[in-house]
Amino acid sequence: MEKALERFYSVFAAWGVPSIVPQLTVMLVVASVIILFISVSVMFMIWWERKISAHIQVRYGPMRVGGWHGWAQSIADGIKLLIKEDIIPAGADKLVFALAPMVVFAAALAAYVIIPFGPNLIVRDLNIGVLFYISISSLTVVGIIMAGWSSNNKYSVLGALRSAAQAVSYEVPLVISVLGVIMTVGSLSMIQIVEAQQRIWFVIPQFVGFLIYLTAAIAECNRLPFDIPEAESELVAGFHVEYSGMRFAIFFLAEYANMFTVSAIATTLFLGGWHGPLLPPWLWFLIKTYFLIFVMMWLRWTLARLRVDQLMNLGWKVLLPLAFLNMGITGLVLVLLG
Amino acid sequence: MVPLSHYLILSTVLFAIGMFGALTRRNAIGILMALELMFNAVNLDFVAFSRYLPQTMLQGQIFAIFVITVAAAEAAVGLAIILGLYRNFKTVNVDEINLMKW
Amino acid sequence: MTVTQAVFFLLAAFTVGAALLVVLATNIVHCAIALVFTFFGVAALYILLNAEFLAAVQVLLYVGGITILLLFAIMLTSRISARGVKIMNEQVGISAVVVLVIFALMAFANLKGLVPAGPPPPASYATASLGRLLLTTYVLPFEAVSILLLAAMVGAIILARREREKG
Amino acid sequence: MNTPETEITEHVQETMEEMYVNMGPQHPSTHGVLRLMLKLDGEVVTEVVPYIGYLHRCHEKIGENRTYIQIIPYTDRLDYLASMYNNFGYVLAVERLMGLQVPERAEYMRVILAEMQRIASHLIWMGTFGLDLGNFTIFMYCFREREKILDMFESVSGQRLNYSFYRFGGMPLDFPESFLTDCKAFLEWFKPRLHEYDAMMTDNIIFQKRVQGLGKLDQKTAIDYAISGPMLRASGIKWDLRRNDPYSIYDRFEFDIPVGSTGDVWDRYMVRRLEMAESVKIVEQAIRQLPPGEIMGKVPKKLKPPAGDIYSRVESPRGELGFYIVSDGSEKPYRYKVRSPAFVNLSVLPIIGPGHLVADMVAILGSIDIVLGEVDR
Repeated sequence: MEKALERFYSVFAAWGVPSIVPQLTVMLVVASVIILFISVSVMFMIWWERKISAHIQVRYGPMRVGGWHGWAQSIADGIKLLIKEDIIPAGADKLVFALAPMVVFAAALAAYVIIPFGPNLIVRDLNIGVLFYISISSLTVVGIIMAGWSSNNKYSVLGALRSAAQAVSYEVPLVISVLGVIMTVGSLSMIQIVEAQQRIWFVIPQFVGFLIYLTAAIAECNRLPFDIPEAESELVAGFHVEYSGMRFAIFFLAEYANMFTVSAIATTLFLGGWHGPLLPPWLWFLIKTYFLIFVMMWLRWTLARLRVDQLMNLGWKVLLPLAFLNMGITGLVLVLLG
Repeated sequence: MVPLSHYLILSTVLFAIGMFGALTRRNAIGILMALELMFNAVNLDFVAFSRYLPQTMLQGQIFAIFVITVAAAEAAVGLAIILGLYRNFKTVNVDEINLMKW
Repeated sequence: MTVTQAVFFLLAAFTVGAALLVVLATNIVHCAIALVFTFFGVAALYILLNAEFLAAVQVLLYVGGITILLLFAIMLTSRISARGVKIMNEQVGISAVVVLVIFALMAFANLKGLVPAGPPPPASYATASLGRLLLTTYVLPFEAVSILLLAAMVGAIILARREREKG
Repeated sequence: MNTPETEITEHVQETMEEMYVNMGPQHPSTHGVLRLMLKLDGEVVTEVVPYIGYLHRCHEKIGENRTYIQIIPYTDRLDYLASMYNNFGYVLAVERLMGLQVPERAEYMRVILAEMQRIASHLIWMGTFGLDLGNFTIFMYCFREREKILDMFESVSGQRLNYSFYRFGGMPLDFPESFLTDCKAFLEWFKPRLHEYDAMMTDNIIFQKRVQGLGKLDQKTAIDYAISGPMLRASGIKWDLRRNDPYSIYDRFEFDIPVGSTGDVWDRYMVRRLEMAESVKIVEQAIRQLPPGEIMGKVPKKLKPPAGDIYSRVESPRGELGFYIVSDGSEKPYRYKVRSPAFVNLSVLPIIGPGHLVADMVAILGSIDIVLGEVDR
């Protein structure tokens, strides 16, 4: 990979083109590939979620578009959203209103930089890998607050405030639950974390951490049972009440992209990343990730929504102490074992 | 390469902007934001020094971390004070909050 | 001009522009959003300076923590649709002069006085050594800062808590 | 004059610490076109004012201008989730006014249909209540069962929602042949489904934590506000008109009246959940005892009740559904008044609502089980 890139650059250098041109080209190509992957993956996930929810609820879900079990439904929906009229409410703050979905999507997109799909299939193996994801994901909240505030709607402001409170509270246990793994590996790099799991997946020694991570991750994604920011029956749709058409589609895209990201990170940290017998690594990675996504969908269609105060209690009084305990015990064991 | 002086000038510009904001803003939260800008300018200096001066090694970054921590504490307490002010005065404009006691 | 230089100037322009917006924008929420972009610009500069850990911390704490706190406070205190309010006080003129003087002084000091600007040493992987330094040489300030944080937390909670019995 | 509109304009400058939120008339969880003015302190509701009337259609005034039999289809539209019961209540009132006798078989048919209707109505309630709490799946489950009941009603009356099936002095049509077997099969199939709901709702810890202790309604307030139906029973008062003021043939059946203890949302949920099982019991007994024979009693061609008035009440799925009819001896009622349980029950919302979070408001409102068709009439 690296060598091929270098050869690619040297060809351009031989032609006398400034080095910025090939470098930018490579960046653009990589970014396009990621966006393409996100789009396809999200379309698949939406279709999948509709099928899963339908079968949980003794119905079929989409069956018509595309013939076989309505596989093209998401594409049709996407096209519909694309060609819808772009509505900006009269009382909205237009600039912020337009900017918000982009911020949310940018955060979702940036997180893909560190997802290791395979031994060489990673955009950039940053040495702060996990931390990068954690910090970039906090940008989502800013986007949500921007959306909620700029819509100039009380429901959306309430939704945005709830979302901010929720994200801030669940980020803390999320970070600390991950620490157990990082301490064991002694590195933040995603590649090194995966390579450390050749013999045993971290889900076994770090089971508590895994559970805490999963819970906090679902909360970070604003999905049921933690979908309080959007809570349809209370806040109508939370921060994106006023959004429609393309801008709504971007929020939707970002939400599902985030879902994929948290699952992929969980796979990397706890489920051994791309390790697995027989099948190619990238396939293993996708299988594990989509399994976690399935679990998230499963929970969503089974459980009721928590209340705001219960959510806070769970985050601060249950998950956080547990995460600290997990971290402490991990540290102790590491010291004792040398 | 970018010379160190570029970073220093950038940091100075940021600091000056922050200072101007802190001096002129009416909204207390705006002042707080301007203060954060100044903190950032200082941090940028620290990090730049730690990168360019081999003898300082990582001290610069460590100090930046401390500054960030203090900034977080400052923001939390500052905002709490602003909320308290707002509750008592129904405004967050500092030039209207000119009584020693209420 | 190398890529790094181009990136630096782009980021510098971005950061300064956003910072100007923070100070000059009329709507306080716009200021906060501009502040987010400033923080991001600074974080990107940190990456340019090989301080990746610090960049992540910057984004995590400033964007994920402080800005959100600020936005919270803004929503609690300012009217939802406050437009056309005077944002500057009467000291604009004096302030500008003072700031310009100080800026000139600092710029002069930076350029002439302090450092011989040499080329940077080769970058090294710093995060682990950063952690080691924090827990060995700098453990005392580290603990002091954590006590400061605790005190700040307690103070903030007490200050922000509403007096329920009032009424 | 402190109309809601002036209140809004007065407080539009409020900040987030205290603000007014209009919940409805277009809102996913107001179950129709109800508008709640919520005064919020952060997320805590400090004041609730329900505004009704968006669905008002002069039901009672129209009733004064129609003949007695013409009113029956209008009663369907009262509580459109329990049309059979509205028919039942109205028909019973007129029969009592005129002193008509109803044949045995027709009485049994009425009870079977009415209790099936109660199950269907509680099912909808349970589904939408689950929806209010964010559980979408239970909604689909409940509708699956309700669909079967509606199918059976369709086979009986030809209608799925607005049946207009009860007549003065009896029933217009006998059950179709397959109905009784269908009905038995349904009940057998339905009983295990109740445990399915338990697994999803009753035993779910999130659900329990969400609803326990919410919107407590003490006995005195409940009586003061003339609350009736499951809401009253949830507060611990064993009052069921089928027992306490038996009408039709309800005194012949054995069934329990589930009561709650604290009157919170959880109790209201449990009362309705248990009532479904009791209704199953009643229907089973009625099918077993169903006698052959006439289904229509002797009714004069021209319906002219003697001058006088009557207040007749039945226990609809939502509570005491009363019809007050004043007759001047003509073909049309002189005065026709509906005492709708949903309307009366809703009136207690400003008492039990405040002090809860917005999310809980939704749950409390859901637990009252209102149907706007009946609230606004």
